[in-house]
Amino acid sequence: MLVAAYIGLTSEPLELGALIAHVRTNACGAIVTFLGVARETSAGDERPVDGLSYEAYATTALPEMQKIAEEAEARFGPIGIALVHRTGALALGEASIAIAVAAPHRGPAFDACEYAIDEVKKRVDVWKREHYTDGATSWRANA
Amino acid sequence: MLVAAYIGLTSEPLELGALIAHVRTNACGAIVTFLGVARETSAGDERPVDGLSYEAYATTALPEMQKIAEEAEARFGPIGIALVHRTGALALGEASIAIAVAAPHRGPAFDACEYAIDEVKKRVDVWKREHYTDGATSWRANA
Amino acid sequence: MDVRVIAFARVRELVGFGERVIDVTAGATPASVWASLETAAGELVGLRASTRFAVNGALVAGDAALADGDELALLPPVGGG
Amino acid sequence: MDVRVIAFARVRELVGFGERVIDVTAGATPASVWASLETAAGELVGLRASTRFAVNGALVAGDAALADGDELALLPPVGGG
Repeated sequence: MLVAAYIGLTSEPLELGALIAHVRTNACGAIVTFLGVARETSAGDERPVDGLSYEAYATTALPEMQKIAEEAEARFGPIGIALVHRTGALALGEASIAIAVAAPHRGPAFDACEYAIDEVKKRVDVWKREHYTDGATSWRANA
Repeated sequence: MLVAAYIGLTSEPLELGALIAHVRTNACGAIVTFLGVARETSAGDERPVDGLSYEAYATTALPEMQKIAEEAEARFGPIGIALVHRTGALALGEASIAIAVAAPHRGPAFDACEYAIDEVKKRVDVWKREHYTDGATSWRANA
Repeated sequence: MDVRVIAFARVRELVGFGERVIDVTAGATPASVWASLETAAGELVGLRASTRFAVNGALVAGDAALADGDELALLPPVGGG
Repeated sequence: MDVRVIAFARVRELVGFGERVIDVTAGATPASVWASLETAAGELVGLRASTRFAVNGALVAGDAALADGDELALLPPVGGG
């Protein structure tokens, strides 16, 4: 079912429909998607956020995303998987990452999607800066 | 975060974007969606499927879907949740059910979405008939 | 008294209707309505154990009392999702 | 010899560039390049332990040998997803 993983970095708004179109086949019975969304507050910090910006090192980020997709396929496959991270400035409510996983049954689709986002947050060279309503900014690493 | 669950039965194609719009808020950092999709074969049956049809008893199905949404909120909340089941005839690849869950963090969003589909499959008064390429049909209950 | 009987899926096909108002005697129950349907559609017998009854949207036992104007739904094992 | 240094996030802000070609002596390593950057931007000191080095896209130790034309990336702890 995994023809080719669809991996990307883009400064354009993420379109879940495009990712789903990439993974959907007549053999799949379940499609699970994940959107990471810019929140108005960050964990452990009460300053109101009014935007985020992301930067990525494509040279390492794209191969690592591909590797995560292949690991998900090896663990939970057959699956189709698409994984795209946004870069640049995001308003509140915009998606920073979109993942779509198609599988014959729902268990592996959920598991592979959750695996992918967990690993992206640990391993992919992308950095987030929060912009607060008072004009301050802060680079926020994942815990 | 749960203002009101968005629950429905519809004979129209399901639009994930509409469900996401219902659950998205500036307090949510994660949106997980599930689509159940009409497959070309059914588990334990090798006859090729060329379509499905669903019927529902709205009188019991809608309150049960609402109850499942409230249970998901009680267990994993705060969440926003939307849950719509398709009825009538579906072609291969069309979605029979769409669920969207928004939550501050991804763990509860995944858990609530998976809880909702698991419970819908056990408890909601919807019935599926498979249509095979040889013209035969069969009502298929969930295992 | 009149009871509106609603049937779904395989049960609907066997009884030959999705919805029908049936005139039943006082003291009728979901089980007695089912039994009368079985006399017209013998294949229903095998489905009795797996079929749930709902009256006016609430699940009930087979021996629940039916009242005039009730809606009795015959609910096979579900297959949604 | 020339090494292209790429910096991200807080490290980028402290060194004052996102990308710059730096002329280094033979025998230079990621650690020696970092040390020279620290002399110009003292706040980098506290970030050394958490910063990874990649040369031409592959993670390397601080004492790896750099070659002319290499791309050295300074990678802070990630925050994507």
